[in-house]
Amino acid sequence: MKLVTAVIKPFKLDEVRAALLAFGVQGMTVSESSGYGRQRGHTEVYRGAEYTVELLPKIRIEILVDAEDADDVIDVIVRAARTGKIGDGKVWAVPVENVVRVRTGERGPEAL
Amino acid sequence: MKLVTAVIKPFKLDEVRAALLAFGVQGMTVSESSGYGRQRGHTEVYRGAEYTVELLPKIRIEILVDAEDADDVIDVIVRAARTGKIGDGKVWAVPVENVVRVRTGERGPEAL
Amino acid sequence: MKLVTAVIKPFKLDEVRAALLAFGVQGMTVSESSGYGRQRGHTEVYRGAEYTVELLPKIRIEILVDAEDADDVIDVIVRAARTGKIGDGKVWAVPVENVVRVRTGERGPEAL
Amino acid sequence: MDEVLELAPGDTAWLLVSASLVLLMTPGLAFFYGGMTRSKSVLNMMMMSFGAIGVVGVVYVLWGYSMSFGTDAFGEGTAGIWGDPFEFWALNGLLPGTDEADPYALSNSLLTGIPAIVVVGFQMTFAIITVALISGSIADRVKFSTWLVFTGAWVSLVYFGLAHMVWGGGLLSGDGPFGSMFTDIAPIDFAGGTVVHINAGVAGLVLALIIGKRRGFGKEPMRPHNLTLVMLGAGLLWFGWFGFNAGSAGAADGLAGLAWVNTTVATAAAMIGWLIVERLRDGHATSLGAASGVVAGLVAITPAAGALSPVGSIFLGLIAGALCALAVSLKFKLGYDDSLDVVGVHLVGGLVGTVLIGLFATETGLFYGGGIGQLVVQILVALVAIVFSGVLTLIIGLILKVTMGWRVTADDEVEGIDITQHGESAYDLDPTASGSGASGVLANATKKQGAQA
Amino acid sequence: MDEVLELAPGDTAWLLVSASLVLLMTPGLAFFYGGMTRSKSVLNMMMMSFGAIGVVGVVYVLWGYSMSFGTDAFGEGTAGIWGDPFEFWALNGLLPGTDEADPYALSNSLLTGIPAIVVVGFQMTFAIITVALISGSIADRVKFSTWLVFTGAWVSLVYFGLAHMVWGGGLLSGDGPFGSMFTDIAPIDFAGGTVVHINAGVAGLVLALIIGKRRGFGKEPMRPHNLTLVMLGAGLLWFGWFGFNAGSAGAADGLAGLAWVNTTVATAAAMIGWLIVERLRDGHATSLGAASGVVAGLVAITPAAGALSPVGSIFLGLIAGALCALAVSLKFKLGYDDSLDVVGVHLVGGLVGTVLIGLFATETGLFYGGGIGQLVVQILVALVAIVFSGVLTLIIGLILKVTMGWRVTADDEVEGIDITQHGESAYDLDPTASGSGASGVLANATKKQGAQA
Amino acid sequence: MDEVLELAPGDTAWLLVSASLVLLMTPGLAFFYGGMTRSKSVLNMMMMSFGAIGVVGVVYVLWGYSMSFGTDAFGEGTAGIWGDPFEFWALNGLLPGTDEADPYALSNSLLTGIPAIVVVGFQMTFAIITVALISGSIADRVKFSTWLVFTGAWVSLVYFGLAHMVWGGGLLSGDGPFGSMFTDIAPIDFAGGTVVHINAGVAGLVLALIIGKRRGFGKEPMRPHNLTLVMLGAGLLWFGWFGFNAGSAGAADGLAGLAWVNTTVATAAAMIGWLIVERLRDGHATSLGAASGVVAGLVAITPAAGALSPVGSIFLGLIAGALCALAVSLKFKLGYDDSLDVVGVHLVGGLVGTVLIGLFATETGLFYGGGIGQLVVQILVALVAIVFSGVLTLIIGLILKVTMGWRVTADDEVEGIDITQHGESAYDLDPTASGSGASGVLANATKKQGAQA
Ligand SMILES: Nc1ncnc2c1ncn2[C@@H]1O[C@H](COP(=O)(O)OP(=O)(O)O)[C@@H](O)[C@H]1O
Ligand SMILES: Nc1ncnc2c1ncn2[C@@H]1O[C@H](COP(=O)(O)OP(=O)(O)O)[C@@H](O)[C@H]1O
Ligand SMILES: Nc1ncnc2c1ncn2[C@@H]1O[C@H](COP(=O)(O)OP(=O)(O)O)[C@@H](O)[C@H]1O
Repeated sequence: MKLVTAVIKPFKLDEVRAALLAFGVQGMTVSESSGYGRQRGHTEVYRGAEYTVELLPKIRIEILVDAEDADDVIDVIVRAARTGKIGDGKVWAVPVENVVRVRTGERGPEAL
Repeated sequence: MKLVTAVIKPFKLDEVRAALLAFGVQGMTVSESSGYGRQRGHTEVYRGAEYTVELLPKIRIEILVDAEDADDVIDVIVRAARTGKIGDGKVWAVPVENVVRVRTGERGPEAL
Repeated sequence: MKLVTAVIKPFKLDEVRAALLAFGVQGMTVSESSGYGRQRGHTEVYRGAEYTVELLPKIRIEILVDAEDADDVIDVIVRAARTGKIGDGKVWAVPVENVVRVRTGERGPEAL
Repeated sequence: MDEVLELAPGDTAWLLVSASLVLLMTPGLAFFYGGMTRSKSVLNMMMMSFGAIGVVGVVYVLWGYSMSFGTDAFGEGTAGIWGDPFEFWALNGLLPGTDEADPYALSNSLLTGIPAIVVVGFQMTFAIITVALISGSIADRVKFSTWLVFTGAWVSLVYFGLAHMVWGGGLLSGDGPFGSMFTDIAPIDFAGGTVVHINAGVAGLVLALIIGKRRGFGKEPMRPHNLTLVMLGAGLLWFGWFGFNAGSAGAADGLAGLAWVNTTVATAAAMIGWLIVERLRDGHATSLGAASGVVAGLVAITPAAGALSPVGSIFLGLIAGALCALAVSLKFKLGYDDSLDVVGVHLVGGLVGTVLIGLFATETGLFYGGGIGQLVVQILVALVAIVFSGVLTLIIGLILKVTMGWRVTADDEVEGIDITQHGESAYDLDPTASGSGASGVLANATKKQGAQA
Repeated sequence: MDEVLELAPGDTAWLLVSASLVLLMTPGLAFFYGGMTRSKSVLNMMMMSFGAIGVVGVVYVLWGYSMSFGTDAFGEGTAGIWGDPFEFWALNGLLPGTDEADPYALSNSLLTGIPAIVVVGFQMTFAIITVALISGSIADRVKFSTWLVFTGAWVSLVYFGLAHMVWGGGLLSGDGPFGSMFTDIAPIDFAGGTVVHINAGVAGLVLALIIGKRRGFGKEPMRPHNLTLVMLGAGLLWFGWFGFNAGSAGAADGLAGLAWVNTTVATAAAMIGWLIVERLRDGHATSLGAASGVVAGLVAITPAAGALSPVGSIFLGLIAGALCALAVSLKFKLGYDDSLDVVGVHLVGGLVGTVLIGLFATETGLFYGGGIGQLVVQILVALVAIVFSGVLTLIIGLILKVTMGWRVTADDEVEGIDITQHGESAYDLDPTASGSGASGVLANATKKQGAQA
Repeated sequence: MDEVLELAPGDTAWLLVSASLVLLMTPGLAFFYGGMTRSKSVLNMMMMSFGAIGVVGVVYVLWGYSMSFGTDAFGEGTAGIWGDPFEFWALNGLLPGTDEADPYALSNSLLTGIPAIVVVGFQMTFAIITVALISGSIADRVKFSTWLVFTGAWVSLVYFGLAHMVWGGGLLSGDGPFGSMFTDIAPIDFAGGTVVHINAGVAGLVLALIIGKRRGFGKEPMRPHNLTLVMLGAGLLWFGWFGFNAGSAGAADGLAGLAWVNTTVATAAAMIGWLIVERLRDGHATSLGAASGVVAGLVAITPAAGALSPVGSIFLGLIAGALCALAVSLKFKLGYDDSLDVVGVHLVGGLVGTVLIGLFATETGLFYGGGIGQLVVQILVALVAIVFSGVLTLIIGLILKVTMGWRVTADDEVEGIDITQHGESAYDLDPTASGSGASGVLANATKKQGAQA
């Protein structure tokens, strides 16, 4: 089993989720985060004092998947999240042990 | 060493934390997130227009533990977080290298 | 490749980010979280009823790095984030497969 | 007929303003209460106040004024409890322009020189805020439909009754038995200590007991979700209270000025009193304490605003602020869930103000050489109000309990009454959320159009 | 000269208060609208209201009052459309202290006994709020500079025109052709149903059509980001509306009192009407519905506040609340993006109020035995207002479209108009954010100092 | 005795309203300031305003009015600095009902026909807001206890002194040396440009220098945490300012109307002025700029509201808005931390208004052919006020520094003054937080009950 994590642009969440459902992923966990990278932030001005906002809003998605599906899931995400502009984000996978579904105590692939 | 991650229902946080303390876990890191899965969202209506809120609030807990404790910790969480209703969440473990306590620079199990 | 995760005190974010840039890290993903550990929380009082706030605000940083840089990056973070007082936080590393840059589809070290 | 009825435009202007100010108090209360709830129930809390405006606004012009200020319902001359609902039904006889000789219906007006319809508006706002005050004790757990029905029933039977008794020439007025107990001493309730605050406080206590505690009360933290909203509410309440108290002078004159100044200094002193208790007891002077002290002071000075000197008002305020700060902890000790402290602030504050008039009134108070009479009368009147409000509220509350039922389901309460009762959530502050699906999907903007066709 | 001009201080006090209340309505509207937008555009929404105060405030004293209440611009005696902008240019002849025999310029005042300058202030606030109302239909997508230019042009050509026609002795006044159609029947617009609400509603519709939809309209959720702000706006609007309606009596008298009570009960009833529709159609009575019902009721009673009985006002309110609740869904059906329902609330509510006067007016209404005349006149006047406002707004809107352009870029709209147009974001509520870099870095506090040297 | 003292109900009504409006300004200021701080110090910011109401409210009726309007403390006839605190101690001689022949104490009233107690209330609100204004310069870092002591000391020595000098017949009044420098020219301060704004601005500057900068000033971002709150504050301030300025006419007459209109148009113009500077300098017209321009305009028109024409007021407003927009950057250049720009807005705005009267006053201004006299007098009066306020504030501030100390500890400031001084946090907006432990655990609801037994 793998944990695929994706950091994407916020307004792409809907498309990514739709693409994952279409692919057959049943669930995911989403959180707000901020990203720093090549993409430049914007400037705000309050009473003449300028602030540069360097951290840009991103959405972080975590998906537990069967090991063999990991590459496909990554591809699905990458395709759905791409705008082609700087700041589109990253996707990566980590090996996982011992997934459990809290409700039933099921383990492994059944837990997904 | 392992990193145990749990995604649970928000109102279960108190119980899970108490159970972990009782088990002997010294610390944890908690963040807000939203989950998508079998559990159905609710509907809101604003001036007659309906919105379906699909992402449901969840709490995400991360706990660094000794490798041999991982299974027990997972069990403790699963027991404390269970309501038996859909949406109770998932728990999983990931192998970890190199844990460091920032304050002292201690590494490995001493860092916990 | 590795994923280095650091949980630090919020007001240290600026210094940590500066140190990482100086070291050569190009990007990172940041999120808000709360920590529980040895550090004690504070008390709030509303109309005579006391509340103990046990979870303390922390910042969580994730950095994807080349495997050989992981130890150095950890050191950089630990040095920059240290105040010497309880609650400074933890840093750890996890092995990663398959990093992809969404914008280009580049994989591995090129994706960073 | 030979009586000269002349319009007093200055006084009328002041009453029009006062009515507007008192109406603003109810939204003010909605924010004061709303900020104190958890964020999952702020909308429901505000809706209880707005709903009260809706129901009472309509009821008042139909039978409310008449039940308050009409002739005794059970026969002329008896010191009755309710006025006749049909005497001024739908404001019959109070509207301007119906009688050419008296175009402003001044002959039917309660206040000299002020058109009757203006007085109706002013009085209506008092009925509205009184009902809304009660909602604080039963936050987060009550069906909105039951609340609306309660609103209509309670204002009709309890509020209009007490208003009639105190202000409409009934049982607790100067003409009633307590008014004639001592020579030259009449019960004093300048702007509604009994009718509004003791009344609402008792009703809040009774409902809290009937309806039971919020799930998690005394265990889970239920801290105010937005203290800026609480402060806003306190500010608007104070502002509106100038209409409440200084408007109750019924004219733009020195008495109104005295009530204005007393209201301000008593409230300032009560804020200080509350903060001192907090500082000594809890170690911190809090902003919730300041806002609460403000309201406690406003409540306590309400019955007394025209009868005290400014220095007397300072003492009254200090005492009221301190006592209310102590009283709000009683619910944890005694185990009833008066969620936002209607008892601790309005019942206790109202009692403090009503009773201390017996000591501080410059003309008849004990400390000013007036003897014990005023004090006795004030206590008796307060007791009658407590019993009247308590018994009737108990009956109404129990009938609603067995018929409609008061509480939402346990699951609905835990999930949050805003979403489950009103289908809404108060805040969606993350600027990136919209259009990201994080806050929802526009499911069905047009589905229900059949209904409009 | 031989006319006695005496100051009426009570009436003047009431008008001063009323002007202040109506001015408060525009910030109130900013919160009402601002809370309904997404959090990425609340500042822009509020700025449209504040900008309207800025532009109209200046314009009004220069030529606005004169164009509204001056002699017909195109010749004395014609039932004109605009007043002469130069007659009272810069309030010439209306200022106090210029004529010793008439120190308050009472002879030039529209209202007996009230200094002309007070009436100017009162009228100015109506012009301001009317322009601000329009902004709701074009939320989140319009260049601030274009909005400011529109504000100046529209208020000058459309608002001052309609004000002149209805209140300034022009086409739609009692002296105009509709005023003389039937004996003893003049068009009734007590406080601005046509001039303010129908006018703003039509302009909102036209602009929404010219400017086009928000990106994602009908697909993405665009739910209100802060309902406590919406409730605050509704509360302040109601409070301010007492100045609007009861102030329009022009004196502190029984008519003002009647308008006050009618305003309150119609609004209470409209809130109930809206909530009933919601409960039946959607299953939930919402707080946004309550706030919207309040505004719908206030709008509908505006033209009628002095002409109905309180019971008539209850019916008017119920109808208006229910109809507006149904009307706000039209935009999804018909596909125009009237973002915050200026059409559904102000145009529909204004029409309901204006037309139903023909049925409910106690002196001339059909239901009160007054025949069909009033109804016919009301409908005709409404139609003229619709056509006038529609055509002129279309012309102004199109000219701005081809010159300055209305819309911000697509990217700017998606990122959020607050940041891209105003360089700000509304909220930074995380207490740990400051100084952590999460919210930014102080880049350049002193960079621009050269500019100040 | 033979003087006829008749109550003027219309004027009294207007003063009662005005007093209420000015009182509302202080909560309004709490929101204006509170929204500009970081979210970890909004409660403390608001508490500084509320605390000022508490302390000054009590102090004013004891000795405040007397020190302001009593006979010169150091001998009759001298152009003194403070009034005698014991002359009207506890409002002795000003209360209604004490003298049968003059039931409203009209003979002791500052305003014809208005009960003395009403004038007391009106004046009290000015003292409150002035102290509260100062708090903006020392945000986020001051012990609440020291602030309360400062409040009492400063209002007594500095505010009452300057009020006496300008309005109480003292040094800076028409009877003082500056009043007799030129024939027919008296210093003009219609509603408090020197007493309120220059005074508070100077005090704010002195305290900012004594107390020192916030930790991180000039390095970390300290952006406003809630701009909707700032806009709310600006809206309420504007509304309340009608009482401040138009109420200062002391009657409901044409002068009040002129002050009302001038207040509105100057403020509208100042908003535009500020936004133009921002647009040119920073590229964006911001909502914080609009709110700040509003306040700058209100400040600048305060001393001038009765002396200018509306067109003159437009120019005054434009200039004030633009100059204040430039002035707020000075603190970064000069390195003092006037956190919320009390200097940039109130001192600069107050000076602009006070001095430009010398140019724009319609009767005596340079541009209206009145010669240089008024200008000279205005500048001199402003200088005296600056020196008086500066020196006394310095003394009080230094005494407090070495006794109680001003600042919270560095750790407390970094963690956040709300939690460390008041034991509270402002917001808990996550609906899932309550009962999840994320926001806390109810530790000890009942622990302290011994205290109440
Ligand atoms: N080394 C990294 N570790 C973790 N997250 C990263 C890293 N580099 C970039 N990110 C995340 O990816 C986002 C996009 O990166 P950026 O460099 O701006 O654009 P791009 O991925 O298109 O080259 C960043 O905002 C950040 O959230
Ligand atoms: N494949 C997955 N990867 C990551 N998180 C998941 C996944 N499936 C479910 N979750 C998380 O677990 C939560 C509960 O899942 P759900 O399917 O609703 O119920 P249950 O776990 O009881 O079957 C979801 O809200 C989501 O946060
Ligand atoms: N076992 C753990 N697993 C995950 N996070 C932890 C763990 N222990 C501590 N933390 C995180 O580290 C933070 C600091 O830990 P704490 O014990 O308070 O201080 P210190 O690290 O200085 O000993 C905590 O607030 C929490 O966020």
